[in-house]
Amino acid sequence: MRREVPLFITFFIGMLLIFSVFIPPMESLGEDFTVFFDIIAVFAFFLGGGNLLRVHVSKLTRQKRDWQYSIVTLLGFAVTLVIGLFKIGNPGGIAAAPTAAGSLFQEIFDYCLVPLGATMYSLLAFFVASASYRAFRAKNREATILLIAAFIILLGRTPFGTVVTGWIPESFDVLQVPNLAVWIMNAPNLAGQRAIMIGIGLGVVSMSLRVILGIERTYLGEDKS
Amino acid sequence: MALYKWFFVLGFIFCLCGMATAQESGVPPDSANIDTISQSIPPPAPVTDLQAFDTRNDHGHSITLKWKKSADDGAGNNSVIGYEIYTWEPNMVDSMAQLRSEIDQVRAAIYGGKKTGEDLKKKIRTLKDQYDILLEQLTVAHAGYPEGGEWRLVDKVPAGTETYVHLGSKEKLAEGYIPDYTDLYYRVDALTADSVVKTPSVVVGPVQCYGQWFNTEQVPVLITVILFGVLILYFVMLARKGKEIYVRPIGGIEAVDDAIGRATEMGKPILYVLGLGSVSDVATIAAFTILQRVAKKVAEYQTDLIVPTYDPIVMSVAQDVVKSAYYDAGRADTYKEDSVFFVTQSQFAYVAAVNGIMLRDLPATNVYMGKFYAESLLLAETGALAGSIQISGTDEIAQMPFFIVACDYTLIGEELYAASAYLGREPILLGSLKAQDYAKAAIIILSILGIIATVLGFTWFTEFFHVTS
Amino acid sequence: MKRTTVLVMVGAIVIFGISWVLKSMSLTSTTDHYIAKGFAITFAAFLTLCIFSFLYKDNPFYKFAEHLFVGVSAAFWMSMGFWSTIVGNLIPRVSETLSNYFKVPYHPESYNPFYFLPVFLGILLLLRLSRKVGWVSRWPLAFIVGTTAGFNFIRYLRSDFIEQVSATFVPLLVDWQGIGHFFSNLSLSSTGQFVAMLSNWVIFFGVLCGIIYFFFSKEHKGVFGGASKIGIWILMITFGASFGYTVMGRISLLVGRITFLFKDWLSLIS
Amino acid sequence: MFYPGPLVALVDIGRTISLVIIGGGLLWLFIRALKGKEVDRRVIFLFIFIAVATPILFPITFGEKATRVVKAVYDKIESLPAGSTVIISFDFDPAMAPEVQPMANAITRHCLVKGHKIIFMSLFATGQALLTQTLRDVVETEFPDKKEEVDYVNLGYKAGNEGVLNVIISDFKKMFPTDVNNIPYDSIPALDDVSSCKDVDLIVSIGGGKPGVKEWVLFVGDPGRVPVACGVAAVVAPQMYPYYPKQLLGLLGGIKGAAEYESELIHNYPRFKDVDTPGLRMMGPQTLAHMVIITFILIGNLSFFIKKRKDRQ
Repeated sequence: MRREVPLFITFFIGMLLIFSVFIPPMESLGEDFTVFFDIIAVFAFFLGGGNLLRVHVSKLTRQKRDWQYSIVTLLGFAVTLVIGLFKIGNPGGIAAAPTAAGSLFQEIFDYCLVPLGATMYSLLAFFVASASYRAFRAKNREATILLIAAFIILLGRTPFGTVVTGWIPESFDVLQVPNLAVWIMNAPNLAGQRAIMIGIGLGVVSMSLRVILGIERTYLGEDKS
Repeated sequence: MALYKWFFVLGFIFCLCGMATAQESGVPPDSANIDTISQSIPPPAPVTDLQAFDTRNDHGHSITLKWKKSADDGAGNNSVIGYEIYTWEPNMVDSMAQLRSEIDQVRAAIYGGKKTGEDLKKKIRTLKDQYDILLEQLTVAHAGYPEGGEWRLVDKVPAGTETYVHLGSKEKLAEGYIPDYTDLYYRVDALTADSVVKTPSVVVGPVQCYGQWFNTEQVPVLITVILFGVLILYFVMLARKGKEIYVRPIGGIEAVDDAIGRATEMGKPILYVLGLGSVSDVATIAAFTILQRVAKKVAEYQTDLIVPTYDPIVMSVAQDVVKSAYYDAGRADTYKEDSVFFVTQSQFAYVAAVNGIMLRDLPATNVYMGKFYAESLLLAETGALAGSIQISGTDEIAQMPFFIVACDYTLIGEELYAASAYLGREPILLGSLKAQDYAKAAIIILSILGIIATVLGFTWFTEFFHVTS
Repeated sequence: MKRTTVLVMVGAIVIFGISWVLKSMSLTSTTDHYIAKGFAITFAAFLTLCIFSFLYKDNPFYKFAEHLFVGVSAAFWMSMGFWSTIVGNLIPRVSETLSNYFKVPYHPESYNPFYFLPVFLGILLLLRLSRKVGWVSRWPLAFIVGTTAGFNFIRYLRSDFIEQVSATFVPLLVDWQGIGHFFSNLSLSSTGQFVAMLSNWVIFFGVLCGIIYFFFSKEHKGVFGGASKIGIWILMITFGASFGYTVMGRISLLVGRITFLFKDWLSLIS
Repeated sequence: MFYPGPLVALVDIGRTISLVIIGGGLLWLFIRALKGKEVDRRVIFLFIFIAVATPILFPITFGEKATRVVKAVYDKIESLPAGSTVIISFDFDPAMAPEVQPMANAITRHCLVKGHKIIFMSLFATGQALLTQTLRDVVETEFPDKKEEVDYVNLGYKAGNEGVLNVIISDFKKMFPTDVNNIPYDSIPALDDVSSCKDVDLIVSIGGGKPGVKEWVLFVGDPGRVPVACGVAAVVAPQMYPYYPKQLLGLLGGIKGAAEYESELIHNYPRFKDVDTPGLRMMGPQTLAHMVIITFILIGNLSFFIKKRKDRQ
């Protein structure tokens, strides 16, 4: 029972959706199902929130390393949740969008989440530089190809590329760095992208079929009890 | 005043130019420009061969019209600037529209929260009952053509158009509702720059719309679905019978075992990051299989495993997977429930936390498998800084370069999916891998045929692959 | 705690305070809530700097920002999910009373008893917290996976697969006007015939070799191995090019943050 | 193309000093590399910081010209007749915003000045707030005569990723029973002629993640035969090339794409001469930072080869 029912559900629903594409009266089925999916996902949020509380409360009570910081997490979580769920400090009251302009929730977003998220993201600028320094070395043939392609594209995105290769006559102008960069993007890059995409497309199709047919079932976990 | 008129004329011409490209009809001719344009335009030739039929491959409530354009459209007098589509409707649709707007008003009153003392819900019910009664009479009223009704404008289309799909709503309370199995009549008028000079076509009808049970446009997809399904089933059966199937070694996967051994020697934990995918992403499903393998080894070697997750559902699945792996290894007693935990469902907060774990717990090995976005390099560079061995795998093309550059081993796209079959070594999984390879061979052959067809100019071959939906 | 740590902490608090006061003073003319606004901007700048400090090394400021981020973002998404999906999409379809309570438009005709199904499945999912009946939480899981497997199956087959294959049918001869014309006009001009043809040849054979690299059930030897080798080179060019192209975006993000610090916080630039 | 910018810059002391620091520092590292020494990553971080911060404090700008892929989007919007409906979908979060919001703003300006009706929406929960920003900073400030619900409508965010698209391709109202101001779908004049995505003349998806451009193409553009254009973060642009020009009519890639669009817009519509052009502004730091990274790659390889030769000896 414990294994068969989920496998049957997957099979049934999967098949239903595949057939709905070919049968016009069932077209809207897919739409409804995706809304269902989101509603279930919201329930899962609460599962996640519960786990977050558990992890940090246990860190706090057992005084594990860095337990002080768990207070910050718990406080931030509680305050934001209360403000968000009860729309506290929202000028429009309950009818307004939760992120209405001027609401406390939006302020939290603007002055706490945005700076944190955007700064975390912007660290990439530094990491891209350190990664190119560390890893773009002509160690072997593959690495050299990678390095050369990256180098040409980088040069092509600066006026420097034009300055260095601007003297190349028009009949050879594909060798000018900006043109070469565009050519690499449009020809070999396109080929590589497409090969990967076809492979992934095929892999997804085959994996989906395996899932529907119940061949791939790790995601259900094994039942040992 | 003169300037004002010119403004209109120019605007009108502008609109006409626009109509050639726009799907929507342009602005209707304004009364202001009637006297400015010469009224001496002769009536254009009507459209011919007007046909109306049910729109194929849909759920009904739609009629397709086809005609041959007027002789004065793009030729002859060249006076036709567009066409107007008319349908005949019984007069009772007015009362229906009236009822609809009343229903909307009452509804607005309900949301407005105004207390009128009236039972608004009851009122809506009464109105809707009235509406339903009218709806039932609609088919009969349509059959009464041409008595008790009039022609109504449906839409305008630019010159040169020869087809139109009158797409109705299937919601009976919606404005553009077209009833199925009801006699409908259509007419197409050829328009000129002068809004009074136009020529109607002959009336076409009666025609009925209805839904179909099978969408024939999807036949190529269906054929592919069946072919692919048969291919997979065939190889799975073959594999079940015990036929040996070769799978080429995949570098990243072979490295996993070594990396776990290294972690054990160093007495450091292993970090397994499942990425930002949800449980429905194929990459995540593949990542679970690899997680199962890693967890089993970890249980055997008695190393620590850390699995921070981004999605709560992924968290619960990962917990099950890890737990069952410990059971399999016979180490159920050493399974720690805290090893798989939820961090947060926000991309960069998740990264911030995982980066913290990397620098504080100093795992010997970081494994990144699943869906990754911008965080790929943030994680991989921090991991490199912490001196960990890093193995990654994703099907996000944009992130592959970063993993390739910053990690020791990377599974590229399909390799990640294949890894689960490779690891499991179960004949049925390997069988589906073989089927995939055959599909790839088919693509290569098709592409070569396609190229030859393109060179020889056989367009039907390439057209076949343009699937509409 | 070490003495330097304490000193740094105190220093940070003092600077924070000074910044708050100065910022509030500079805002007096623009807004009524200048004290709150001053605090908000200073706090945002403080968090920005906390995260940047990670570049030097892991430190208490980063830990603070990280933990705050985790807590706040988790709650933020939970609230958004509740308002947008539960209140926005579910309630108007199942309950008029609740719709009126939350002031969302309720359409009687959109009432759909099927929408109790996801609620039921959602509750089953929460049951995994129980040891006894936790196993039923796999039903919603099976539902989700089945739904998307069905979706993905068709979509990928159609768009990523069939469309991409048909896109590979490129003409290998572009503007072909005979072999003599081809050689007499041979040039490396980026808009010329040769380059256009070269692109198509590279695309066609690149895709073929790339696909061959992804063959799993055949040993990569001989001609097949050669093609697979070319395939991996093509992939390397792709990765190199993508990497190089991306650098630009990453820099932009840093520009955004530094602009925030210089403009909104320090008012160094206008 | 160089504008006299950098030359005039020499006059500016601050800029000169910064450029000297960068140049001198790189030279020093170069000499160290000749001796086969590696550079600490913090030094690299410092250089990137200076290279980016300097042009922000002391602006350096370079001229931009629209490339073909960007021009295609511009021309499409330019050629649509006034009154056409355009969807602009804000499929990005604050983290991506610096890169792609300038595109959203420029395209919004262009659509409004052409008299198109705009349907704003978002597939990212956090996109809604950014959408509000654009409405406030661009639409309400620069186009006070444009009325909400009449000339444009803000449908806001709906959860559901590609599921949302799956629904709105055939029925907008089902997914968006109201706009963000809780006005019922049928009472919004801007949406009179729009019942599904198929009624729209152009879809512009601005974003870089998932759900985003790819989903718009696969779930709406292809099946509905609606033209789709996009503005994406540089990181996803290479992935979008396979869709261009068949499934995507044009694309703006990264901040360079935004800068190109802005310069095209300013060039043709003088009224936008004084509006903020973050795209063009950001190209200065871009160029410097690229130079720094290129130099670091050279230094890295140099020290790598010298070390290898030493090892061999």
